[in-house]
Amino acid sequence: MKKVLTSLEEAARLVQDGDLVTFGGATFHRAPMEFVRELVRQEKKELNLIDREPAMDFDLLIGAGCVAKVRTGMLAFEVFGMAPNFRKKSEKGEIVTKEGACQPIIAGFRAAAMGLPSLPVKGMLGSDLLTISEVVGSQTEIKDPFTGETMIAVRAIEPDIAVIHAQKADEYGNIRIEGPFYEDVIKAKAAKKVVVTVEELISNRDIRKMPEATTIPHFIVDAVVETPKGAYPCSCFNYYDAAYDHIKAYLKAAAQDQFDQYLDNNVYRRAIA
Amino acid sequence: MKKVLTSLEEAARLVQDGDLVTFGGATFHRAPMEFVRELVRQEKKELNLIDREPAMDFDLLIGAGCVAKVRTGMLAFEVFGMAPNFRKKSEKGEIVTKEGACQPIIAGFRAAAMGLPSLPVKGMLGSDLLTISEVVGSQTEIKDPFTGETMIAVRAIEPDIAVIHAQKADEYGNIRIEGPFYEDVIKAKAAKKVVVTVEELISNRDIRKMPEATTIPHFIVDAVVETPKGAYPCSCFNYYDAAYDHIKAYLKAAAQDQFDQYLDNNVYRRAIA
Amino acid sequence: MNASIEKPDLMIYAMALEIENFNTVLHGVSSPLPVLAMSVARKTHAPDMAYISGAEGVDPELDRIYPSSFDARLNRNAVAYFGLHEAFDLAQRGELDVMFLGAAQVDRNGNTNLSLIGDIENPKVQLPGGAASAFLMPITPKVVVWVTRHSNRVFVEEVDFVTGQGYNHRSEEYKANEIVVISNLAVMNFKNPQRAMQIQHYHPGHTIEEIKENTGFDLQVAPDASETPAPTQDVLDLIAEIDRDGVRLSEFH
Amino acid sequence: MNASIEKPDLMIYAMALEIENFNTVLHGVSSPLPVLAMSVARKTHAPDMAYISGAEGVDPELDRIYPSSFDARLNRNAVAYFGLHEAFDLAQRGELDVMFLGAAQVDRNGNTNLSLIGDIENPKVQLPGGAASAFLMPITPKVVVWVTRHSNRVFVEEVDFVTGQGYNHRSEEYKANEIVVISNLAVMNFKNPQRAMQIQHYHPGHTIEEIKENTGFDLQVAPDASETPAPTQDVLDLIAEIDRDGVRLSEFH
Repeated sequence: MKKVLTSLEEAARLVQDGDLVTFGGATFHRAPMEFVRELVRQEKKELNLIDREPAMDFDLLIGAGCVAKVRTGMLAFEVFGMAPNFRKKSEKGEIVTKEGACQPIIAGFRAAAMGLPSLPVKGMLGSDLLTISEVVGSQTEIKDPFTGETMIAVRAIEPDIAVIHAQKADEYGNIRIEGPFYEDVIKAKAAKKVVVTVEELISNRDIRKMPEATTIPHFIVDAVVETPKGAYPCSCFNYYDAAYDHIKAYLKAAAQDQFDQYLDNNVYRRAIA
Repeated sequence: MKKVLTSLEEAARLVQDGDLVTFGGATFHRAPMEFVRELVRQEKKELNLIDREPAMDFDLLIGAGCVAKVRTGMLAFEVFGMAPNFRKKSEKGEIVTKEGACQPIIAGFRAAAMGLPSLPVKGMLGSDLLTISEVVGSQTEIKDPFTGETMIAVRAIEPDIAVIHAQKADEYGNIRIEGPFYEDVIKAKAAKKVVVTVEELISNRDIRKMPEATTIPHFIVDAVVETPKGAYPCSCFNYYDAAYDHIKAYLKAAAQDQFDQYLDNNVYRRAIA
Repeated sequence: MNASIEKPDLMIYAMALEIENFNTVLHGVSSPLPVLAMSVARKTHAPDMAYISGAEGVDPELDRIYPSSFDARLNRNAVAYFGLHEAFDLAQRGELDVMFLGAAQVDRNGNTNLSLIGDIENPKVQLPGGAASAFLMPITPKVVVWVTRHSNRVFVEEVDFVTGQGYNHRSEEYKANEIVVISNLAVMNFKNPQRAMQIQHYHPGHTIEEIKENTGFDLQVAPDASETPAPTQDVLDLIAEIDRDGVRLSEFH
Repeated sequence: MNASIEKPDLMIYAMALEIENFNTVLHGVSSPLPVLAMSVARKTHAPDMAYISGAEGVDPELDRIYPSSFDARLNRNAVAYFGLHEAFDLAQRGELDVMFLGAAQVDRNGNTNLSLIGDIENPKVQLPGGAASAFLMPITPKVVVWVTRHSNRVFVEEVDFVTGQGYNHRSEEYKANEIVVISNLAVMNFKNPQRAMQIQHYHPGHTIEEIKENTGFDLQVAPDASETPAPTQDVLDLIAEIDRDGVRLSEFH
């Protein structure tokens, strides 16, 4: 096994401007927020973001001007309402966003994870979203070769990089996710590069005591970064809950045109003159 | 949650003559052998057996005259050699067996588990096995609608019943498999009916203490049977190893035309006059 | 009739009644009302239902809800984890009986819009996205659409964008699947030959006329239309206990 | 040359040498020789390889082998479990570097037969089945085929049935992938313009003539053909320790 332990700064350099990027977690849970903040600090540009149901991770990058395109099933802040930067910039036409369905994204990740160019799904027919996807070239109608049934072929989605925040890992990249996995294992298998930030490092000896607890094996992981509180203000199961007050403060800042201040205080951590 | 606890005899009655049947486990490990013996005692007929790499479970049913058709990736007794009853009856033409590849069987189970009529796979092209499968109608060449790449579409395999031997379950059918899963979870999702024999019953309270350890949730399980030593002479991880001596004795009996005696002693458990 | 019952609780109870015992039911993101409805159903008429949380827990011993419907605390003492991709496989197998979906617009044929208001090329309002709607609407035996602000801006003649497929945008095979729309004023379905939205139940304190006035198309009325069944005090207490923070009110502001 | 070395150990070492460091390697069923070869490689020149066991353990601390290559004890202290369907996904992604496969027949073009001897409609001999061969042979960067009984009944002009695809039965794209055949007499590959099987190494104590005599077709000889490298005493001790029961001999009886 090869050691893959590195620094947050080094790991974030694996992300190139224009890359197709996906993150682990869902809405306010186990998103790799500290890594996202590092992407902002490194001033990444023209990122192409894709995920099933992201929230603040995507909106923060959009607000910081790192994003050119977004594809999600839904991008919102749960009961707190709309994603402010996403809504603003997409309505101004500053970012491209068209499709909006979960299953084609999940199936696209699964196709890539399985090494297939596409995967059939049901549903979708009759929705204007399918029409858009057919134009974009991410979905197309097919007939099953055996039953003749109309299916929707979903094109494989192979991110340039998947970044996942997990609870534990060893220095070789054997990853333990505790609680819900979301599509994190599928994303890790689908992506060209995989970076995992973790709450704590554990020994390879400890990993070997519970192989059934290893969610992602070392040979598909490119970098591991020890990043305590790495999901904050999102939750990390068994470590901390979502900081809903911080999330509300984020929304308030965005609503009151104080987003730059939010970035200064929470991302750049610059002292304000 | 609905209670699904029942007896071995009742559970085996869920298998109808002529059913398409698959078993959990692989070769000499976690095959539901006591359930298999009950199928012999209930004198099932014309069973259509399918699995990736079975061994004694299939050969025993074949030897007892319960089987009309067999489809496997490989059916042998590992380093002990050929599966005696399988070889004898297939060479005599008493059972139909043609195809022999693991991936199309795994992919067929996966298609059914995903609710898809078929699933594409790579490889296979150029093998005489593909030619046979095209005649049988289980595989066919397709072009990927996006890349034009030649793929093999594998027809979904939806067994009438999947029978799995696991370590633990509660009375509602929440199943814990310990150690390797093989395709057991996929088979459970793919099959119309699912029977699980287990080494021991545990309380729902204990299941709830470790949800991450539940491999198959109750709502896809139709029957649970407490069956200690239910895999014998196959292994059951954390409970017992494979009884290789028993397996060798089975082969000896088959080789010396004493298979009926083996059935009397080990299946019917009749005293011999 | 009991006009004092909070609209959310009346809606939650009506949503709960759409779940039958032994059903397999899933909720999605941003779904306090579905979470509460599923919790009520389990504790009342559907004890054997399979409860699949959007937070991925199966049959959790839910004790309270949070601003996020994916909060891992919603999985408290679950019997298993079941990922969304697994739940979607179940749906493709036809084994997901009931799904709850939201909507910014709904039209007479049951089409829903969660994508955008105005024109696709430059939308007036960019909505959050369709989530599971385009996938699950047609293939799920029963989809319950909930709307917390019944007005003729939400209930429109024709949606600006078809996210979820109504009866006029689905194949014959899927026309058999049921759509139920539950708003803060009424319970509506499409159980008529034209598959046009009709009032099945009007909430206590509201008249059919009032409901029709607040609907942007000619809303039908079922011959056997009746008042929406009111929840018992036990149900109201259960909802109040699980949602002690009043998360369910957020959609009504 | 060291004629005293047991054939299995010489084969195991030759098989181990086909694994490069950082390779991801899988073994299948009934595979004592591959299991031992992978174990030797990890302890010698390929410490960073990813070892995926047919028993589903990743990088186990293997201390001994058993009559079954799926015996769960082979997963001792593994770092993870990785199912065969996951390993097959990896292969479809082109990320499974090396696979070991058996064969009852092999021909000059590298086709293998594990299905049947004689006629498909009524086979003279029903073989156990192709397992992963038809799937992995063409798409895997390197397939190592092992044969424990080098004779002209096994090495035939043309196989009775093409289970695993040789160079004349695969698409251009897959012709780049490598086949290596390791028998109890020699190490053979297809590194020539005709993609015809050739001797790369002859085992100590065996001549090229003897090997050609025991081959059912005109076996080529690589210009740089040389004697098969002999394992060191450390390697021999390691094999003897892991296979204290002599399971590896079973294929040679």
